[in-house]
Amino acid sequence: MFPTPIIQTSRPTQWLYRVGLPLALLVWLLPIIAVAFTSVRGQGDLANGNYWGLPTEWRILENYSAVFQNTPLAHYILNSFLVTIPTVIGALTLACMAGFALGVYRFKLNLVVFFLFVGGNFVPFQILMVPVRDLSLKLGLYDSIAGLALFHIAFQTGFCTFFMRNFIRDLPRELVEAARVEGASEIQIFFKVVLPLVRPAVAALSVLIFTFIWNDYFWATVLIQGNHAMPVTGGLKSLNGMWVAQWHLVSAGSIVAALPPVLIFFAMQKHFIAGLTMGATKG
Amino acid sequence: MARIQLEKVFKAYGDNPPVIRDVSLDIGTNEFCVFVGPSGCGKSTLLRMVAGLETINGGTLRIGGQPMNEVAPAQRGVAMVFQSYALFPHMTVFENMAFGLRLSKVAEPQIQKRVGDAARILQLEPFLQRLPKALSGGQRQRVAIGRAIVRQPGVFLFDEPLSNLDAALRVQTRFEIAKIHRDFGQASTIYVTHDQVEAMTLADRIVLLNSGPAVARDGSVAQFGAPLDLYHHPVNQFVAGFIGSPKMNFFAATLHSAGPELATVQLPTGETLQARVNAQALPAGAPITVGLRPEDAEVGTATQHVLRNVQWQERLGESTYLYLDSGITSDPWVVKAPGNTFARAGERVALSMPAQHLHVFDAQGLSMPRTIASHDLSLSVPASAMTPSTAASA
Amino acid sequence: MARIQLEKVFKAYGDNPPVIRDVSLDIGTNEFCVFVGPSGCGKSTLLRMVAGLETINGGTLRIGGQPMNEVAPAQRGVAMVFQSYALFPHMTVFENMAFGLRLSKVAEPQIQKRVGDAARILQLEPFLQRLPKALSGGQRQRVAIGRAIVRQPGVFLFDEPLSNLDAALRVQTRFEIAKIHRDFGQASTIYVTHDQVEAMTLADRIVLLNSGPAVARDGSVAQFGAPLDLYHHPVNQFVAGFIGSPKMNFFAATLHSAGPELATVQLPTGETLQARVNAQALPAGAPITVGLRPEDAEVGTATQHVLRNVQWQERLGESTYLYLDSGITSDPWVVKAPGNTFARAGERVALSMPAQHLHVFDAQGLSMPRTIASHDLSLSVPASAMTPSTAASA
Amino acid sequence: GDLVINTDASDPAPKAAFEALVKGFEKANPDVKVKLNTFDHEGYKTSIRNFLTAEAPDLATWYAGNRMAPFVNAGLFEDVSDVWAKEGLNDSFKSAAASMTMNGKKWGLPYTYYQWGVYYRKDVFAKLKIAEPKTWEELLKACETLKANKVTPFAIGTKATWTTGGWFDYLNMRVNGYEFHMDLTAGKVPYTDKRVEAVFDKWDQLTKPGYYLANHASYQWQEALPAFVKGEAAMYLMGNFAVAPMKEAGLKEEQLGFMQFPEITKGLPKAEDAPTDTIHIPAKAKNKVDARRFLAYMAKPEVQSEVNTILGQLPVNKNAKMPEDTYLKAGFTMLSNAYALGQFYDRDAPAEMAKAGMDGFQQYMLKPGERGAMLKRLEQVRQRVYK
Amino acid sequence: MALVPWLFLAPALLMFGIYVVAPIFESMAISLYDWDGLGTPKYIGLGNYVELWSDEDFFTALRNNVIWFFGFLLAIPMGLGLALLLNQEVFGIRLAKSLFFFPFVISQVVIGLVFSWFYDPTNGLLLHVMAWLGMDPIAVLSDEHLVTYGIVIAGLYPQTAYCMILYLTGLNNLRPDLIEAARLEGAKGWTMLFKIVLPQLRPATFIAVVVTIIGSLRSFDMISIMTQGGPYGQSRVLAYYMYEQALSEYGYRMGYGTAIATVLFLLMLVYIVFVLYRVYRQEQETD
Ligand SMILES: Nc1ncnc2c1ncn2[C@@H]1O[C@H](COP(=O)(O)OP(=O)(O)OP(=O)(O)O)[C@@H](O)[C@H]1O
Ligand SMILES: Nc1ncnc2c1ncn2[C@@H]1O[C@H](COP(=O)(O)OP(=O)(O)OP(=O)(O)O)[C@@H](O)[C@H]1O
Ligand SMILES: [Mg+2]
Ligand SMILES: [Mg+2]
Repeated sequence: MFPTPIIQTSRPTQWLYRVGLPLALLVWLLPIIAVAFTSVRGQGDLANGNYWGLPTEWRILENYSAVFQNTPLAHYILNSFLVTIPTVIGALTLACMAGFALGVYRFKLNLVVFFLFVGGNFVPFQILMVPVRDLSLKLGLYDSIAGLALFHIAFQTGFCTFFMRNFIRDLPRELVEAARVEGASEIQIFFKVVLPLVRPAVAALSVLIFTFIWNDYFWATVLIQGNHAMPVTGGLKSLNGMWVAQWHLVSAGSIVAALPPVLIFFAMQKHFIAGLTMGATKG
Repeated sequence: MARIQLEKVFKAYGDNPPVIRDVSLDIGTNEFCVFVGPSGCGKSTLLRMVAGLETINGGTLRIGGQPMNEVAPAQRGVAMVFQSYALFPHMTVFENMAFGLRLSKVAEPQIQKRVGDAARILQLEPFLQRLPKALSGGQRQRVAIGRAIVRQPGVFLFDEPLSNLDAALRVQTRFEIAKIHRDFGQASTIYVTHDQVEAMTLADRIVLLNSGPAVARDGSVAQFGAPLDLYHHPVNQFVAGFIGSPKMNFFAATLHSAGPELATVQLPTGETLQARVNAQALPAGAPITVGLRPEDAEVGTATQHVLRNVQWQERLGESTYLYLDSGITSDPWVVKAPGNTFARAGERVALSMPAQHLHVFDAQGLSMPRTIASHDLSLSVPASAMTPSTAASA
Repeated sequence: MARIQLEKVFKAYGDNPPVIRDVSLDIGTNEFCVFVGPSGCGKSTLLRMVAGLETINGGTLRIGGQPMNEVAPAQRGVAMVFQSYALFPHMTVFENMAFGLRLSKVAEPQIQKRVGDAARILQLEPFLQRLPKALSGGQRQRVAIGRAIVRQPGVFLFDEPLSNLDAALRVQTRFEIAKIHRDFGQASTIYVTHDQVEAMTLADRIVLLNSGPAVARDGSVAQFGAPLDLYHHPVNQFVAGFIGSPKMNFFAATLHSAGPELATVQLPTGETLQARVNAQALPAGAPITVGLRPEDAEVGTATQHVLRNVQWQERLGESTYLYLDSGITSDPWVVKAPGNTFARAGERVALSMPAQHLHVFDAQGLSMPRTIASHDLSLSVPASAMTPSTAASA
Repeated sequence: GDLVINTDASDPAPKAAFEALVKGFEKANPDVKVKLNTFDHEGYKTSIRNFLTAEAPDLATWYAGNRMAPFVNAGLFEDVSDVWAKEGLNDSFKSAAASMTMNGKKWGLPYTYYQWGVYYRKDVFAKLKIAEPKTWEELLKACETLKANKVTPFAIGTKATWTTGGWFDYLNMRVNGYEFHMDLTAGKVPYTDKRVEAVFDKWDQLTKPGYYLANHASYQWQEALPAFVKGEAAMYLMGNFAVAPMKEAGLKEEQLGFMQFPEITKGLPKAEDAPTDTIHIPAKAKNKVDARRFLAYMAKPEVQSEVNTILGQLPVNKNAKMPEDTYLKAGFTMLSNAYALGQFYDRDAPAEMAKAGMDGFQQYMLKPGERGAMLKRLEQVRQRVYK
Repeated sequence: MALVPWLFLAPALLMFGIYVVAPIFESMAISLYDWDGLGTPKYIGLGNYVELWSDEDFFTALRNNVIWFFGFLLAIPMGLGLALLLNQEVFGIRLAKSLFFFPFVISQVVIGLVFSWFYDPTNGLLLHVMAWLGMDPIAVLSDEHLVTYGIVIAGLYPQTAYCMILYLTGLNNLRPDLIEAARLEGAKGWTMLFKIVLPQLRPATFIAVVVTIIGSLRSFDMISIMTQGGPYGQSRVLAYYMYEQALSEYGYRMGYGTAIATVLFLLMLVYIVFVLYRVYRQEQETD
């Protein structure tokens, strides 16, 4: 394999690697480690400019409970879940159906429709901003969780369809044909044959979309105004305005906001990476 | 109820030249029909048209007498076994086999029974609760067959069902398929393969398909007949070359004279040979191609023979292949000699080319009729061997 | 300069049981050595150890007399052709063939010449500027061979180079490889295959590898010898069964009596047969296994024979396989009869089992030495065939 | 009936103020039920555009000056001149009347404002023997002394650029006077005018010697506070809202002083920045009757006092009670004597101009040398915006 | 039967049509109007585009987009480098890989906060490092020349992680026979990397380029968090500028904003067409 496995190299190289790797990791993660440390610092550290050393006092409970008690952070997080989970479900449902149609059937406009989804997936979403905002206003969905989720569903459908279609297309065609010969209707083929087989793709996508949506900031800014529906990214930004120079609170808030996708990433790492690469390397 | 009739069936993908042209076949109830032909000739296409997985662009398909062109696959009463097995990977063996029955709302006890029976026949009982991925290739193949059997269809369709198996398993499964066909009295079978041995050993009748320009000229069917018919009486040079392994040796010659039973041909090297064919349709001096199967040639002077140099030999133990300089083109003549034969490169040997084994083709590749009766070519086990006798001693 | 010597070579992946154990081979300059064996027996591993792609865990490898265990692959003077061809997909045919030369800084005109020569030999000249994906399987294979040739290595290594080709192309390329080996006077070749025909036809000597528990017991090498040696004088039942197709028929028997030239064996069915083997090492009454190749049996009463029922037949035209009820186990005896043989299932036939064709194995599977001279088994082309004669007339 | 009020009172003090207001109003008018919608302070600026056109409440908070112009022009606010007349507000709300008048009509009710001015470190001044500067020269002198003692004269954070607007407002109002400032923000004078240049000539005297906190563009105004609190910077031109965090950070009243921005052009009457928060009846409101009652209630002197006490800001009704707080008191006095009140640059100038202007001021503060190019650009913007 | 695929497609097409496809055209239409989002839009033809042509801020944003574009592409070689470093089988490597990937999972808002703090001129780590190196500290985020680079670096952090994962998967799928064949031919080190490995990583590179370029053109979050376009608009990119013009506190020029978006879209369209063309070719090959 490439590069040469480290086990096959000389002793000093091996040692260099073994020592260098954790060091590199440390440097790489320094920003994140710093946030983690700062989130447990006391005011004293901050006043003394101790931003980068070890905390002199560990105020884990104080800082984190301060974050939850004095701000609507918990509410923001709830909003994020309320936006993210329906989006994942909605986008995947639509994408499974569309991917099935595009992956299994040969019809004239197949490629055109497919390209519509692929192309749409790549547009700079700023161009959608004004019309989508107007549309949400007209539908009475502006500044509501439903409005944000609906948009995310629609937009993510592009990517998910692209992904699902490629995945379904790679399933052996014979499976569908065999089911057809066995007497399955098209709906039955969808539910009994294709859906069970795309479970890995669904898993991969849901993890991926979860992080995408959870981390979305732009649309939260465009479609949400009030605290009542603001997801955590936008919320963090407004808290940042409130906590000027209170880095320990900003950090604690950031950590809390980052936690769900990070946990999901670690729990579902395999799926996550599969999602990133499977859909992608097909491009 | 499961006779399959094709009438002038036609198929072209999009604007491409037709893949299938002018195919008319009548496959009887309980007949085992094998489609062979070079890769890409349309075997799978034709089979899939019968299954209903591919639309028919022209002509009529009847199954059991009913026109089927527009009928959905599930309603045709056919079951199909795919080259890739196409087992549903998320269902157990049992569920795979019961899938079609459940869809057609067969009662559960009935399903249990039918699947159980099939599993017994196919020795799949220990695996019923496993997923396909926990099975070996051969077992998967049997599940695929089982899924076809349980629906008790009128027609079995197989698309190269053995090509993913290794040699030993292939032989064994071939056997099983033949047995199943024999056991299911009513069903007809269509079986696609590109392996001649399978075709020869399984088929009641073989359909050999043309490919390339020959399709436009002669239609898709090159020859439709019993296996040994194709072996002994190929209608043209393509069939002669396709059936038999190693391939028949072909060489250019001219027709010297032709009688009703015997024709005399002259090789470019000057030698003349006699062939038991009726070539009276051709004028003397016509350019022809002569064919001789490697296994029909013999080293020695037993019959009419020519002398040739050995280029190379391959000794397999069981037999030895000699590659002789034909003296005509750079392609050597291949001769299958007994295993104990040994020849050095450059040695000159006599090659016996019996008249009754020579094939003659005209310039268009059409066969001249051979003037030997079929029974000359196909003999029963010698009578002597059938006299009862006790264990022999040396 | 390119003799390959292996001494007690050993290999185990991680903590698994050894894959290769106790392999000592001496492959001479210009020798063509073929590794065969069942899948997973370690053929590729052994080859890759020679190439330097796999570390050697024990023993010594010498190429051209130099110890090579620690030498980098590129320095061993070996060239390898992979089963997958391993052509660089982003380089043209020319670039593929020139790659190694460029890396070793051969002068450009020299590269042009060497690649040009190889391309001419392999008929690749029209394709030099194409990418591999625009070539057929056979052409790709030739490019892979070309890439090996241009470096003028002392050792050619082939790992199942033909297994991705179709039957016809396989035969043709096999030919080419043999020719290349003959043309490259100095180089030795190691060739891995699981196809016996390739092994038998190409090899100067064959290494048949053991797999499974036999490796631990006997080492990796089951037998190392000339192809017909393995065919006629297999050292054990594994070799006997592995070489030859269809497989040798085996059946249990007991030793009745043993002389220096001849042994008498008794079948469970009561019949006794004589075999030209020296089984004096075994006591009378010892359980043995008798082997008979399908092509060595004959229908008829020509020699010692037994009577058996026909279960089934397969008619290939060229020959007919009869499946006979052995009366001993449920495995049928396979007999290869001439193509014009015809037998109905259930018919009773006499099966002639010539004493000089019977193999006898002891309970451990070891062969009893056959008491026939090699030349009995390997005859030159009959002298009569060699007398000059002009073209025959019927 | 029901009365819906949308406010941007998401911060604790305003929120409490509105809750008290509603409670008082409901008590006084038992027939009315008030629904209070509180929006995020920042988000409200966009939300109001939406709800005014779509589903309007009966009352909505906003800002005076040019900020309300788009809504007035789009016909989204109700003319409440009648309330002003009926409640005699033209008198009691006189100081803010101008900023609520467009096309000769009143479009809403101002309910609170606060003063801007220079907060300074009494203790630092005392230590360095600096007296509270009354004139530009004294100010420059003070700066010089401070600088010489390694104290930055002015704290400022311009990461959010609006803080620069305060400086421009004051310099302009002190150099050229209130009328000129209003003409400029109304787009009547080019930015390339000599008088504008004159403002920057004065400003140069602060920027060029480095009298502002270094790296001010990296800080929000709050982030600049620590320098002031630690005494590393001695003055801070800010709105009164800065007092609370300053006190929170530990500054005592004896350390923290407040002064009016010094005089520059001699004899020029002093105008001050005093941003006013307002409340309006949307044109599409459903319950305008009760909304008017609410306005009337809100305008009462005692209500004004109560609310502004909670807010920590100044009541607009001049009959309201004087606040207790030292700084508010100072502010109240200052504003009462002010020649006129500005709303603040970004409320007096239209949004687009304000944005460009404040960006430009920030650029100028970072790169005083680029002021010519900057002003030229502002002039281009002005020509576009006011056409 | 011919209807079946359309029935399955209908919901997705409907949603996608309403929320993605139609808005693109709507945006283009709005860009021909002068509209503050309140009153009635006024048709001004190409007026907005003409204005763009003489708008310095627009060109600043465009220039910054170019910086983003090229700067962001650095994520690709850096990701490749990391991937090569990590493509080993030693104890704990799986954990190391996921930790290296970490930044990608975290919201850009958080990364933006961390980096603005990293650059903080009173106490940022950068300050300390520069002081330690004996250099004058720089306030990166308030320096008009450095600010965009500063944000790009913050953006590179997660993007590099992303490219790294793409390459790691690519490396995983290298054909070992090609590597071995090349090794037999005498290739190693850089030769192996450039002549054998990189060509095989082309699909990974392609997708890395796609996501990186799209990411660079969409860049919004970081700017919004770290500088809000400042100082004095010097770190704006088209995406941010359009937001500022159309929806921010001082904005509400819908027509002008959509005109910027349209320009951005047209730039991206070149790229989308290129991607689609490649997908199209691939489809032709696999069919
Ligand atoms: N969906 C399709 N669209 C266009 N051409 C097709 C399609 N399917 C098959 N073909 C073409 O039709 C011809 C016949 O294909 P078919 O699969 O029937 O061949 P085959 O005889 O089964 O070959 P093989 O032995 O390789 O399986 C081929 O030339 C193939 O390229
Ligand atoms: N990298 C490896 N790690 C562990 N086991 C291995 C590895 N490579 C091969 N093996 C095992 O070593 C044995 C020999 O493998 P090898 O590929 O040499 O077999 P082979 O004879 O070439 O088989 P085939 O005919 O299928 O190619 C197999 O059992 C295989 O599972
Ligand atoms: Mg086929
Ligand atoms: Mg192998």
